[in-house]
Amino acid sequence: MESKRLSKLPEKVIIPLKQHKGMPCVPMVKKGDSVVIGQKIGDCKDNNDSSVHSSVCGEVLSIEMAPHPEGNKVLSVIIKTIESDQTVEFTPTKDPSPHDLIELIKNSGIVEHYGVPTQSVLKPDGKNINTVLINATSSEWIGGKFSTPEEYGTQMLEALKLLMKAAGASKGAIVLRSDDAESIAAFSGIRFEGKQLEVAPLIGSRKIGYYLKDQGSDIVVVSQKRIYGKRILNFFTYNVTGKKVPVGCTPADVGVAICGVKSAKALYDAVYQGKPYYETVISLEGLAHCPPQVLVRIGTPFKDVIEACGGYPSESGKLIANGMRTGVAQYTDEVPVTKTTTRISFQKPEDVSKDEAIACIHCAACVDVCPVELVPSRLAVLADQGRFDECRKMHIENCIECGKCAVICPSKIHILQLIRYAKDAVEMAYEDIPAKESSNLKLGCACGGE
Amino acid sequence: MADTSLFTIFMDGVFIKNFLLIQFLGLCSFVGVTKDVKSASGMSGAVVFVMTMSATVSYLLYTYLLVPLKLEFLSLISFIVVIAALVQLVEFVVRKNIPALYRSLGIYLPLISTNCAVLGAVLLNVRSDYGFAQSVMFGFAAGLGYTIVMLMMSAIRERSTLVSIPSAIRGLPQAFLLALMLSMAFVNYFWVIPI
Amino acid sequence: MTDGNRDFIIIVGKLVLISAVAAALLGITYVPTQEQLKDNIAKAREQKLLEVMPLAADFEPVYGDTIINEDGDKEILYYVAKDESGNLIGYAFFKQQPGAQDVIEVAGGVTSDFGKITGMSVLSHAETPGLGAKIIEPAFKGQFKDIPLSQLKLSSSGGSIDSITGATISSQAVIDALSSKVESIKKAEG
Amino acid sequence: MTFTISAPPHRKSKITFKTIMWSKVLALVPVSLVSVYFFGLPALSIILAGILAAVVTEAGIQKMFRHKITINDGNAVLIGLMLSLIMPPEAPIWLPVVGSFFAISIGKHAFGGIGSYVFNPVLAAWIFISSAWPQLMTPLSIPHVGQLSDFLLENGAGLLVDVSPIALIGGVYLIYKRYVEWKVPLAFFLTMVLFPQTLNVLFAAVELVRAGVLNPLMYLSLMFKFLEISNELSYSMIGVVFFGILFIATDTPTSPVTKRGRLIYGIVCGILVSIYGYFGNYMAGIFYGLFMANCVSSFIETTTLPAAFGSEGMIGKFYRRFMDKVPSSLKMGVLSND
Amino acid sequence: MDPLSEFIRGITRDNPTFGLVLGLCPTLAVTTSVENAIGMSAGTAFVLVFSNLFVSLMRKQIPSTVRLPIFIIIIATFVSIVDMIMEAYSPSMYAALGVFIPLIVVNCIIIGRAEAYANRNGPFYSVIDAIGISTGFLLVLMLIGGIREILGSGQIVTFGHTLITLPINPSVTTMILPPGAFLTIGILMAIINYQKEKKRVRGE
Amino acid sequence: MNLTTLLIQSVAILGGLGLAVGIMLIVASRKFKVETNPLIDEILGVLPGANCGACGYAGCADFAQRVVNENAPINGCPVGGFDVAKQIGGIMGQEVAEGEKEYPFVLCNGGVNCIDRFEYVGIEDCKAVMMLSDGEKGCNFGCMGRGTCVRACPFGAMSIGEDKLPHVNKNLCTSCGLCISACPNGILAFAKESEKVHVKCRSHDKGKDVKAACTVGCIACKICEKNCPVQAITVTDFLAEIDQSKCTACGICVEKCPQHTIELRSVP
Ligand SMILES: Cc1cc2nc3c(=O)[nH]c(=O)nc-3n(C[C@H](O)[C@H](O)[C@H](O)COP(=O)(O)O)c2cc1C
Ligand SMILES: Cc1cc2nc3c(=O)[nH]c(=O)nc-3n(C[C@H](O)[C@H](O)[C@H](O)COP(=O)(O)O)c2cc1C
Ligand SMILES: Cc1cc2nc3c(=O)[nH]c(=O)nc-3n(C[C@H](O)[C@H](O)[C@H](O)COP(=O)(O)O)c2cc1C
Ligand SMILES: Cc1cc2nc3c(=O)[nH]c(=O)nc-3n(C[C@H](O)[C@H](O)[C@H](O)CO)c2cc1C
Ligand code: SF4
Ligand code: SF4
Ligand code: SF4
Ligand code: SF4
Ligand code: FES
Repeated sequence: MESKRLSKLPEKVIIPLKQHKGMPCVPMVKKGDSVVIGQKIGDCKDNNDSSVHSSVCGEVLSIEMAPHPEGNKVLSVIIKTIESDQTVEFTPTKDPSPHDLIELIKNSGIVEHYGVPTQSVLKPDGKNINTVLINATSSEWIGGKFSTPEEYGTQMLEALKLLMKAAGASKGAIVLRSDDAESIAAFSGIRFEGKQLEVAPLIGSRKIGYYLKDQGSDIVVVSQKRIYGKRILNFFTYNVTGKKVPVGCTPADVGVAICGVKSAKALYDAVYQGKPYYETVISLEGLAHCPPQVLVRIGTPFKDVIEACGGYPSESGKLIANGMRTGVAQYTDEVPVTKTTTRISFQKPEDVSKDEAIACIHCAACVDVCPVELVPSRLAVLADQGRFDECRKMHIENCIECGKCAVICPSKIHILQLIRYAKDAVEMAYEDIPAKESSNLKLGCACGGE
Repeated sequence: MADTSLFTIFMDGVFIKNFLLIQFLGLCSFVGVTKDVKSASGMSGAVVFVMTMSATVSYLLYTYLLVPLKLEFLSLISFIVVIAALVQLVEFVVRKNIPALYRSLGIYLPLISTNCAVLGAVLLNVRSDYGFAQSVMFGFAAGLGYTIVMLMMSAIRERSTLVSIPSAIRGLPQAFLLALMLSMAFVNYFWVIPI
Repeated sequence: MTDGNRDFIIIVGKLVLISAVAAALLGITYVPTQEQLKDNIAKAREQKLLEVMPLAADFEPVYGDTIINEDGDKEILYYVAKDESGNLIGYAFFKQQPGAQDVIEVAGGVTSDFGKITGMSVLSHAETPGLGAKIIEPAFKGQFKDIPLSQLKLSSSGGSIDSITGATISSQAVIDALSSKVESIKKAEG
Repeated sequence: MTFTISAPPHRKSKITFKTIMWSKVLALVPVSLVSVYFFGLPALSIILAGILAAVVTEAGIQKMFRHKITINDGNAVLIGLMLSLIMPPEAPIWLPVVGSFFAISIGKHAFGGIGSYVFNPVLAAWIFISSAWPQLMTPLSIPHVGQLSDFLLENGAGLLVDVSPIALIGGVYLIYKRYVEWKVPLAFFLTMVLFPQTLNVLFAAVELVRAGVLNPLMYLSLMFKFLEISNELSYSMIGVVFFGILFIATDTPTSPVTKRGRLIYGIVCGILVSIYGYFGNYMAGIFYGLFMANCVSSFIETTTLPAAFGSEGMIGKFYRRFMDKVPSSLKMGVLSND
Repeated sequence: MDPLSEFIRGITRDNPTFGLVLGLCPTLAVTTSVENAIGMSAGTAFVLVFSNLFVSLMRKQIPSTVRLPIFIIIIATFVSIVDMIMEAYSPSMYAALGVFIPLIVVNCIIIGRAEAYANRNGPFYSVIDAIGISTGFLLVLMLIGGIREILGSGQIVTFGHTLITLPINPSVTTMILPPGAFLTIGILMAIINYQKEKKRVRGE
Repeated sequence: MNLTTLLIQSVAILGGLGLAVGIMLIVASRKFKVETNPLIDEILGVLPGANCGACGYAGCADFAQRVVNENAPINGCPVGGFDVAKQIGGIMGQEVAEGEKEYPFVLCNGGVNCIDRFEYVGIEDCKAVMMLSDGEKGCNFGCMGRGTCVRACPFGAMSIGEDKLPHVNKNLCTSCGLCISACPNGILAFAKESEKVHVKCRSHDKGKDVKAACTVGCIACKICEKNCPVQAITVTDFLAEIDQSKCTACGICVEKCPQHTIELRSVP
């Protein structure tokens, strides 16, 4: 389904110079400069960072710390917009080499939805990637700027090939959600490399390795249950490829790169149209008139998106960047849409959960729902008491931050928040180790990749 | 009761006359060393060993030395000396060879010699006129009963560090209230089982 | 001889010395108390016999065949109770019976015609305090005073003895002790 | 416009502790009504006294220690009601009052209140008062299910709950609605059924061995013994046992939280209750057995904490070793992932 | 250090049950009645006084390697004496206290005092300490015994005299059984903890 | 058997037992000798045993070991304070000088006087709020009043008062400093009893911003600086600071401060 562009141009856009995990970019403009669409305004030298581009034509108002949907303040370029479609020159690349692709990704500022710049996912320092996965299991990322299902299917396959080429990977897979009939239908119709594509379900111990052999091809399309969560990469890798990612390591350590639909599409556009990453599709929820998706320019404040969609349905409530499960609640609507924004959700006050947490009643509901076999109730208490090394002994790092435990808890304990608190503390201790050599926390990476 | 069957003695020692909950023997270590399962199991292991050993040794001492010489009145003093020596020996060995266990048991290993349970088992053996096999079995069973209760208790106390307990109750009062519950369970449950 | 070895000997010597003193002390205490103890036991038994058969003036033991100690004493089966004039008035006895916890040693008396129980008393027991231990209380003991042998049953089975609440087993044990011993005396006396 | 901020997830389930408590109370209403109908005023007064005493004690304690008063979460009401329902109808009115007081003060608050207690307050109170006043706590009769109609209305009812096992069906509904966890009651119930049946088979086998039967077919036919309803079963399937399975064993703070732990706990409950029931009676057995199981539940929990996700269990390891040895040409279907 | 405060200390701060938390077994086991409590404390007091005295007298002679065995021999001697005397002259008490009379030998209080006090102080103060601790022990035992007896059997009967009778009938049998001991001491300790904590927050 | 034989036999038996046990124990104690430094145990004996880690080592035993083996400072245990340091000094044969006792001091007056930017639902912990956004208070430097410090105190010395600010109970505080390092916003600092005048604000925001968020914050008006008779106050980077070595606790600044940001502590 084609998604609509936002009807009104925002008065000003706020383009954070850091829309990825890593160091912020160096601004390439200064106050008073005028910019055009697609102009690079923040540059990064490091392989692990990603440049940013202007999404509008206009004049730079200021470069200052501004609220960021992640919750903190980030150095941002604030641009007063002018109604104009002037862009920098977009030049498509013909038959790019892997090196060209990586450079292109870097220059186009393509970032994965989980914040890591795509080039460092595909070409991590000192590690080799042999499998590229496109995770299409989350509904926010599907649809987007495709006019027909066929276009979605073919463009994704093309993008996957580009990604594999860039990474030097031999295998690739697109992972769909098993109850997303629309996408499955989109892929099922396609002929690919002379064969009719079939979407294969991942069941039990049948991982993609089986289908790669079975179908005798390098690229497969598979489907599995939806996985929520902020830290799903390792879990996702295990579920899809059967490869276990040791604690403290990333999928790259087992040769897997995970990309999203958005970055795949962005790469496709960058190669075939020469466009950098300056607009993105987001979905909306809970507003007065919600279209399912809109195409917005990166940097558009939430306020403008919400106004364009009929405004707030109530006086107060909860504004959330990204979904109800994993999103970050915002205290101001002056935050911009960034490359990692997938959704804007709004909750009316009567829907906002404000239940007071009471003591855990050991109902074990959280244990039953946890997809990675943790005991969330115990982790929550240990985190609350500051017993972080015990949390570690109970494999707290495995938590994919899906939040199912906090959803189901009848005592309304903020389990996920506590777990993240403890994970944060454990990570801090990990960073501290060379300096302080704490004796009660012994952390380490089992993969030897450090 | 000299002809009581070994099975009866076993059940008696482990459950029906449980040292900790029903006979009140060995309570100091029960409230002291049950803060976590690891040290409780170490302590229990030590007690089972010492109890079985001292039941054996004291039986031999009593039957083959004191009784023939009609010196039964020396039994208490000689038992306690033998037990103390035995424990000391175990302590030396553990300290040298398993320092981790020694550290976690802390002061409790030497205190086994002054643990009522060990001497209690020996004295009850003498009072019940048990034979050799019966004495050894009773010593072992009593140790096992001790172990079971120690494990239950320590698991409960370990878990209860995860929940909120009123500050006045935390610590010893809680241990006693838990003991109240455990002893209500033991006293009432094993009553029916005919042995 | 090295210093270490001298220490060694001193330490062991002290230990031996203290043990010896302790042993001597104990021996000195043992002898008088032992006599008192024998006395006590004899007195306690006699008192119990009197308690269950207040009318008797003399109890004559009836010996069995089993020898119970090295001095060659024989097992006492029961006592023949005589009044001042030497007439047979009944039989008194001790009986051990498994109770709820441990063995209960019961004293009892029966008239010479085996018609009536003259009384009951408990020599030793290990019943639960508050439950079975109530068998030594007058309220329970009193129920056995001069009752027809036919009434020697719990009230729930048609007799006259009310069992102690929560301690039926102990109550029954006492009754069983009395009735079984009376049976065996009856047999022995022909 | 002020927004609310909290950590994700932002939408939570509607089931709260309060709803669980009140729905348990609701699920016990039918059996209370039947018992009032059957036993009349005494039953009603016992139930009311128990509930009232529990609520007053809870409020009193929370007031005394300046805690938030939580009587409307339904926990105190539930404890009072549950305790009253396991009294004999002949009990004097002060008995449920003392029981409720013990349950709330020692059983619940001394251990830290909701979620913190290790021993079910209702059980603890029942056991305390029945060892304090055994004569008052023993019902005039101990029920046994002779025919199907006994499930509907048990004429020889012992305790209040025994009047009608079928009226406890609300408990099953709670499990179905996921207000209550299913692993413990299911494992418990199955053990309660299988244990006497297994005994049936064992005893029959012993009989055969005694009789010196050598024919293996005779031994094989013992299988059918398993399907024959044993006497023991009709003694165990009484109201109070169902009450124990559906309402006491499912009291969450007293059971382990781990998945395996809950199954083991259910089985342990079943075995302990069956043993006591076999030697004594199931009416007291259910309470003593469950209380004993409470004692070991923490131990079960600490020993069944799950390993890291993705690590293989013993069986898995064995299976993999075995499959590694099998030449790949012999393997069917599942191919190696690499 | 003055004798009176040393004596009082044994009752309050170094109270064997609530302060030092030692010797719990007899504390719980024999407190089914006030009478037993008194008997047990008397036996313990005898042993404690003499063992403290002798350990203190001999403290300079005792080589530290075999300190514990020697203490134990000293203590065991006095315990055996008490055991024999009680058996001979007070058989009913002896029967009621059962195995706990010989077990005085391992009562942690006695060995604890020998180690912690008598081994470091002179004979006079050691005896005072022993008397103080014994009095503390007696008071606690009588308190627990009193609570358990009055609730458990409805009355307190000591050496044939009925001291108090409770109007409640029937009495709470559980209190005499093992659980009653744990309940009583648990609640007493909770109360003491609560008071202590209040005092601490208010600033000593 | 007469008394004499009885005595002889018992003395022989018990004496023999004593002999056997004595020899066995001494032999065993030599054979299984484990070398430990008795000083460590001795120091461990005088340490409070809270295992709070405030000394910077993994618990009291570790600290004791390091004092003996690695020359850790003998006054390293803040919980035990001077008394313990003196005792350790005695064991180690070192002298310690007594310092004045310090207590944590709350450098923020905000609490209920400071606006909230949003409504927070979640765990009661300042770090947790910080993780979600830069804190709920209008002032980025202010105390969030969610009690991370309270939870960090192993001695129960801290509490959050009606004013939504932490308070220290000096009877319970051991000056371990754990609360100070726990606070994510650096609101707490040690202050000596003798230091009486404090600026209860840490905001380096401009006066206008402070005023918008908080009614008691330092607006850098410099009135105190001008009025201080001994020039103990300087305003740098929009915040007044007091040089405690100069301050005479005259209290003039306290009176003059238009925002009532400066506090004069009464003598305890
Ligand atoms: C029989 C029955 C009685 C109830 N009584 C009360 C009550 O007295 N007070 C109460 O707050 N909720 C009571 N509830 C629970 C409410 O119906 C509802 O479940 C609960 O209040 C929902 O929680 P909320 O009010 O916090 O949204 C009762 C439920 C049932 C089934
Ligand atoms: C009484 C009862 C018994 C159940 N027994 C089982 C069972 O034995 N196995 C099972 O997989 N599900 C059983 N279920 C259903 C489970 O609740 C549910 O299917 C299972 O937890 C799957 O949950 P999931 O959605 O987390 O995968 C039972 C449900 C009830 C009400
Ligand atoms: C019968 C009895 C009652 C006691 N009651 C109290 C009491 O009410 N409050 C209290 O603080 N300590 C009580 N104690 C315990 C001692 O007094 C306690 O060890 C003493 O308060 C020492 O406290 P400290 O360590 O704070 O100095 C009691 C001890 C006994 C034996
Ligand atoms: C802890 C406990 C102790 C008991 N002690 C006795 C006892 O000493 N004597 C007795 O006859 N029954 C005793 N009973 C058994 C019980 O109270 C009662 O005897 C039976 O229920 C039948 O009357 C005891 C039961 C329990 C649970
Ligand atoms: S602990 Fe909670 S958030 Fe983490 S994976 Fe398990 S259910 Fe999800
Ligand atoms: S869901 Fe909540 S109440 Fe239930 S066990 Fe988990 S944390 Fe405890
Ligand atoms: S002082 Fe710091 S830790 Fe304490 S409440 Fe204030 S912000 Fe939180
Ligand atoms: S208030 Fe702070 S310094 Fe004082 S004891 Fe508590 S944590 Fe330590
Ligand atoms: S008194 Fe029994 S172990 Fe201490």
